[in-house]
Amino acid sequence: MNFSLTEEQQLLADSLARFFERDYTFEKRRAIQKSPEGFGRDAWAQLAEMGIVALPLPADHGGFGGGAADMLPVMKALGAGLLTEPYLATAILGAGLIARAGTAEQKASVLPGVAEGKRVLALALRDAEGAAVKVAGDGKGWTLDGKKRVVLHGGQADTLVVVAAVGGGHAAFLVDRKTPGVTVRDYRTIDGLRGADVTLAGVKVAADSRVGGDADVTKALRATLDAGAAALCAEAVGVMEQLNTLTLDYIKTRQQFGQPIGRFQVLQHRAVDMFISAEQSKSMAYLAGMRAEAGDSAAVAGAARYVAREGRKVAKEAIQLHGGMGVTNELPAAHYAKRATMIGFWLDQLA
Amino acid sequence: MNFSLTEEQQLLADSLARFFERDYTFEKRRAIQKSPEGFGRDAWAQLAEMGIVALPLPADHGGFGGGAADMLPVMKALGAGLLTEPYLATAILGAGLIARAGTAEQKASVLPGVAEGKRVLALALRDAEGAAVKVAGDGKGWTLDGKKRVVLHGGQADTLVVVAAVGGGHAAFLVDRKTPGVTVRDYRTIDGLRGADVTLAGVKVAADSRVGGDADVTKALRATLDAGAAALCAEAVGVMEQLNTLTLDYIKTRQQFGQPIGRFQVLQHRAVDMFISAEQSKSMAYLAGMRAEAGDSAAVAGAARYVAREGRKVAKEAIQLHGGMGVTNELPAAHYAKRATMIGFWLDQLA
Amino acid sequence: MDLNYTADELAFRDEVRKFTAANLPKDIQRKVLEHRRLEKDDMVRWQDILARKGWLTGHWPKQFGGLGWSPVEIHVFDEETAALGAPRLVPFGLNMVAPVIMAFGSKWQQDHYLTRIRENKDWWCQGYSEPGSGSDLASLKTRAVRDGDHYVVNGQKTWTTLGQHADMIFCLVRTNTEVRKQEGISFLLMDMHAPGITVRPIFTLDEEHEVNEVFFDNVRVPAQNLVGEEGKGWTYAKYLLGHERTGIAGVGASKRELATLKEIAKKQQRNGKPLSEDPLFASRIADVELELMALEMTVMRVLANRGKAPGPEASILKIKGTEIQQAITELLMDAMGDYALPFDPEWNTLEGADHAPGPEYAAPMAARYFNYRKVTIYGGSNEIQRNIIAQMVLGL
Amino acid sequence: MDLNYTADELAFRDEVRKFTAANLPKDIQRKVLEHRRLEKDDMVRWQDILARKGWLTGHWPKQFGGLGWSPVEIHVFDEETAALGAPRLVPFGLNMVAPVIMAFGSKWQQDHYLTRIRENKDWWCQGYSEPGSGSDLASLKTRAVRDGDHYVVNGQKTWTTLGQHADMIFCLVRTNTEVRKQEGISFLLMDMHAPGITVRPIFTLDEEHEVNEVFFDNVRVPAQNLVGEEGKGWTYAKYLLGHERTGIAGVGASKRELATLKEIAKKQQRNGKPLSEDPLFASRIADVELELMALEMTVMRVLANRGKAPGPEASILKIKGTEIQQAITELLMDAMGDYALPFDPEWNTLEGADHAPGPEYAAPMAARYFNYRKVTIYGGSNEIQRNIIAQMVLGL
Repeated sequence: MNFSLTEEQQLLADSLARFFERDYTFEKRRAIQKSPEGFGRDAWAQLAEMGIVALPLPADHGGFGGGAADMLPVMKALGAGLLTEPYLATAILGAGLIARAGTAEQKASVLPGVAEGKRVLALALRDAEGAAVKVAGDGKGWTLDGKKRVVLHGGQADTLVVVAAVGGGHAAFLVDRKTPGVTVRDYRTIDGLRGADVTLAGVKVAADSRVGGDADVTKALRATLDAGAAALCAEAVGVMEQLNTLTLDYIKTRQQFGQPIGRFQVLQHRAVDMFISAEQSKSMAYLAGMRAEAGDSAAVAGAARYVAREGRKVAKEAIQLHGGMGVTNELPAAHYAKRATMIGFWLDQLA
Repeated sequence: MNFSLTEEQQLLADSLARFFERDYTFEKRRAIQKSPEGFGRDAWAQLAEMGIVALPLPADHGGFGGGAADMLPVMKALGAGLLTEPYLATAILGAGLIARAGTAEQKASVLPGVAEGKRVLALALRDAEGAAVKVAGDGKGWTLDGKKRVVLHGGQADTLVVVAAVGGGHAAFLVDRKTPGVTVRDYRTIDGLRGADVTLAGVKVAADSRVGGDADVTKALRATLDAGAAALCAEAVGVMEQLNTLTLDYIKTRQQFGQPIGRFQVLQHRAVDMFISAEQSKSMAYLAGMRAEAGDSAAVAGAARYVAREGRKVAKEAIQLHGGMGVTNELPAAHYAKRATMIGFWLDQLA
Repeated sequence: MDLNYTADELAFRDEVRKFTAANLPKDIQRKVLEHRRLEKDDMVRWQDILARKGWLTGHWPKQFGGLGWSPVEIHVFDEETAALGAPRLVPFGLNMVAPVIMAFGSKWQQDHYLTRIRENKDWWCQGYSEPGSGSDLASLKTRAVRDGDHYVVNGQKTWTTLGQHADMIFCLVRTNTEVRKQEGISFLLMDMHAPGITVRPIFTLDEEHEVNEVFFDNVRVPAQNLVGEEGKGWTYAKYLLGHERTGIAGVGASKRELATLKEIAKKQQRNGKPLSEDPLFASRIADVELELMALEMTVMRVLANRGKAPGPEASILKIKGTEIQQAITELLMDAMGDYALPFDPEWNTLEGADHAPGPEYAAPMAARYFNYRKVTIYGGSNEIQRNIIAQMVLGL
Repeated sequence: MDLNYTADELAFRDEVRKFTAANLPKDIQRKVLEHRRLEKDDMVRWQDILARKGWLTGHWPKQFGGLGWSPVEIHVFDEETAALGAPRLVPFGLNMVAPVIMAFGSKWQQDHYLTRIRENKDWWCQGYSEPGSGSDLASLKTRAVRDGDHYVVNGQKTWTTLGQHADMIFCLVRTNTEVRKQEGISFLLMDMHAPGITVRPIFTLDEEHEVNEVFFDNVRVPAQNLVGEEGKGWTYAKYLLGHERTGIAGVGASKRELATLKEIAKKQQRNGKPLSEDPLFASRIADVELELMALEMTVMRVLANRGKAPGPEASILKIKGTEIQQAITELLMDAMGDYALPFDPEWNTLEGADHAPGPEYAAPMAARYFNYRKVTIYGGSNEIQRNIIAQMVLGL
């Protein structure tokens, strides 16, 4: 076992740190979130330029074939930088399923564009209550009807990867967001990202848009979701660590009763428990990465549950230790806290 | 609403406090526990003398007809005094069922002796796994076969009140402990009381020993158990309050780093949470008493679950705050902690 | 010892229920039950209705125009109206400044301000906290300097709840810098419309405007608006603290929210079954319900002791009450599943609610969870409450 | 970054498993797995077996007769033997005094004592805590006064684990009362059979004899038994602290206990079904299991950093490891239902076990729960561990 970063991993982590410090400040992020699209196109281009978007993609389709050990430091950095762009949706989930289950043609036609930052994907996964996506095929193409709920970055995607239960297994379809019959109800999520409800009404797509042809994609989907959950665990750790740093800064600085409040033993022990939560969650993120690659979905689900719970706990304590300042929307800490609190709902979709 | 004690209730509480201070010291209790019988006969006589044993019994059979409001302060005092004698088993459970469901003859023959402290009862309630008590009747009498587990004070009782499931309902039988076929495996319990596994092998009892004749005693049994659970909740509160007092004394006295450890804020807040646990449990004990009388078994069960959990929590913290001293068997605190920890298992039998 | 309500108390409870059911405007009730934003007008309308009935100040002593309700009656009124979905009464005039004016105010202050509060004419807010003075309130710096028959006030207050609506503010100000910090503080009543006062919004985690910063730039306050004696402000503030706590447990509102939660848990699906049948979720609900049952009885016990001054034991009500409130907001959020995520403040009105994705009750839940993080911080953080119990009750 | 064991590490793990399965005496294993009392002879027998194999001191550097295991190998050995039901090695000689003697002891001490420890000849115990010095260890009062080529020791130690079996004790003693309290402490090796030493048992909550008070009445200790320099005892003790922590997480034993718990939960009935199918109980087990999975990885991360000195981060291992141990004892107790109640220390042997009521595994559980309350207290209470992290890691 060896937990040190390789030289390449370290370089990437450093350049990401620089990116967030220089080009993706808290103000920049707020501006992006207030924009109608909620998507920083130039930030996305930079991430592609740095090779971050290509990292998990297969090497023979414009990617770098990065595994769990490579993704861990990257996702942690994206968490620490509170990135709002559709990285998980595009590079890990959408591209992940295509890379695992797509035909050679599909990979060749979709993945290089993704790697270059030119095509954004979203995985339309969960059916809305009572509106499971129905698939009809006539040999020449497919017709999709139904509704997907809370699709991560569904409104920012060029191509939706629409999952449907089919004959005891699963199929997935590449659907251009602008296809007639596709209605995307795009909205903010309270943790600063975007989600969408996607309605498909008689949506017609070509025969070759079914991912992997007629094969059942269930296994590839499970592997993709596990990789996504592991990545999100690592991102959560980045969020938690940053939240702890901000909280420590605050309690070391904030004066009450003639001393920094961090001198009060009760707050010290609570800060210690926040630190332990982050450390144990980091261990769980390592574990999730390993186990996702080994195909142990149950362990990934357990890790996800753990990290989600600890993340929420850290967020609660961070707010409480910030006192009044903790409930204002002005401080970065508040935004980290919202992300750490809500990340469990996204993990639930995956794990 | 009015939470003040009446003059009679106050007098009784005061005399109980005096009893524990003078006649039932920690050393006395340990001596009783080490004795083969594990039963302080003279202490029992004193309690009977004071009218404590008679308190919950019906007024027309030598008792005082005390209700929940009367029992609360008494049980709290018995908890604070860590009484090991079979009060709950005799006065609340055994006598309670007879008072509620017994025939006039049964009440007249059993209860006055109980009130005077001359007859000790135990309620043999839970069947051992795979050994439910079977009842056979031939008009002239009853034959009982089966095994009862962890009967509170079963080994100290003169008369066992044996419960059995009968035809969709319940029957109960008065069984002299010395009846042929009755084997009582008496043992200590870790919280300083006594329990017993009771085996009944072809035990023959008279026709009139069935409590209440042929009537189903299910409802009376439920009411009795609810009253017992409520009483035990109050006892638990007495234990918790005493544990808190001892812990506060300790942390105010114990010096480390040049000051009493009670000056450390972390210990202060934990002592506060112990205090809150006891206060909330006290409220729950009041509630359990009210609801038991109103026949709301679900509420009593909820209260019991709550008090059991808080009792264990307080015990844990009391031990931890006592540091090394907390894990020795020498201090009274240790014995209160064991009682507070285990009381939930007894409550489980009842609620 | 009698553990039940008296017949009179039961009759009063029925009267409150009946009146509230008949007179609480349906749109306001719906906003409360559905967790939508309450506008100033909503709060004023309900308080006007109560004022006309005399119940706005039912808890005041008769000598000040109240009905002299007993502690149990006050509790019953608070809890029953809350349970039916009435907005919480804005406490700053009714329950905070009023008791201080009653006890320490001048005859003029009593006649003028108490009457206006009773008739729901003035909206009051509280000027205690400052940016540098939160838990350590006594370190406050807002300065009031006597100038003839006025005080000239300079400084800043913060966390001023609903200050954007306020006509009046009661402030702790420093009138003397030469003495021990607690002894240099005075209690001043100020007109929020006076020149030199600026109110600036603070947006909370849920992007709502509920609290404010209030700036004072040479604000002239007539000396007749000083309550009691100069330098005694700290004493009055502590007196007020003891009076603030009756409703702080929020049992009625928590009961209402718990009922809402149970209804929603029946409607929400989890793994193909109603969420209410999920044993882990059901057990989390049951745990909160038990805490609330215990707390309600604890409140009754505190009330029953109200002959004596309300003791520091009452800090339990703050701690447990707010922990329960937060636990319920958390369960409500969790019950939403991924529909807890979509968020837009626009959806926080009765009209906007229709535009939200997911079930109609979903949109406010996460925002509410974040909003309610405040309850363990404000009104003396729960850490401060534990310090109080440690020192005043446990003698540590 | 490589998140998996190397092939060599995997091979070593298999070797440890095989050897333990073949050589751990069955009666000892049964006692551990069934939670019965371990006698001195049980512990000595197992340690003799390991000593013959060289594994008792596999973790020692080669220069002192060890095998120079890597941190990962040490971890693998500890965890795999524990998982199979081997008794925990008595650490006082092997892991506590030995590193101090290696680093600071004289050549004579190294030759004499290290050899005897390696060959399992001496049973050591620890003389740190005193009645007045627990968390505040530096305030210790046991006095050692130089008298020619001896020290004369007077005072008292307490919480001396298994001191009743011990041949030797390493003690912190005060040799100078004139200097700062930390600077007046020396580190002394003492023969437990020397005149003037009295050992008095302390019975714990479970009525077991595991810890002791040790009294020193003019005990004469040869000066050659002073480790290093006079007055440097505190430094050596802190050095030792850093060496004590590898196994403190107890992951292997906790895994074993968790497996036992799961087996028992399948056998125990609750409401007519196996307890393992009770969703609330299953969820409590799952929570502990997740904590343990995370902790195991945290241990690996700490080990991987072992090039550097073991940091105060290792306090996490103590805190989480002991919390998990306690959580498992609690679940085991709860799994018993009312059969957790019957108690008799007589049942705590393989023979006595047959006399207990209830299922054969039930009798020790409550006693064990109470016994394990110690783990968050000893070895630097978890409160002290949190203080260490706050100060040394978080800079608070």
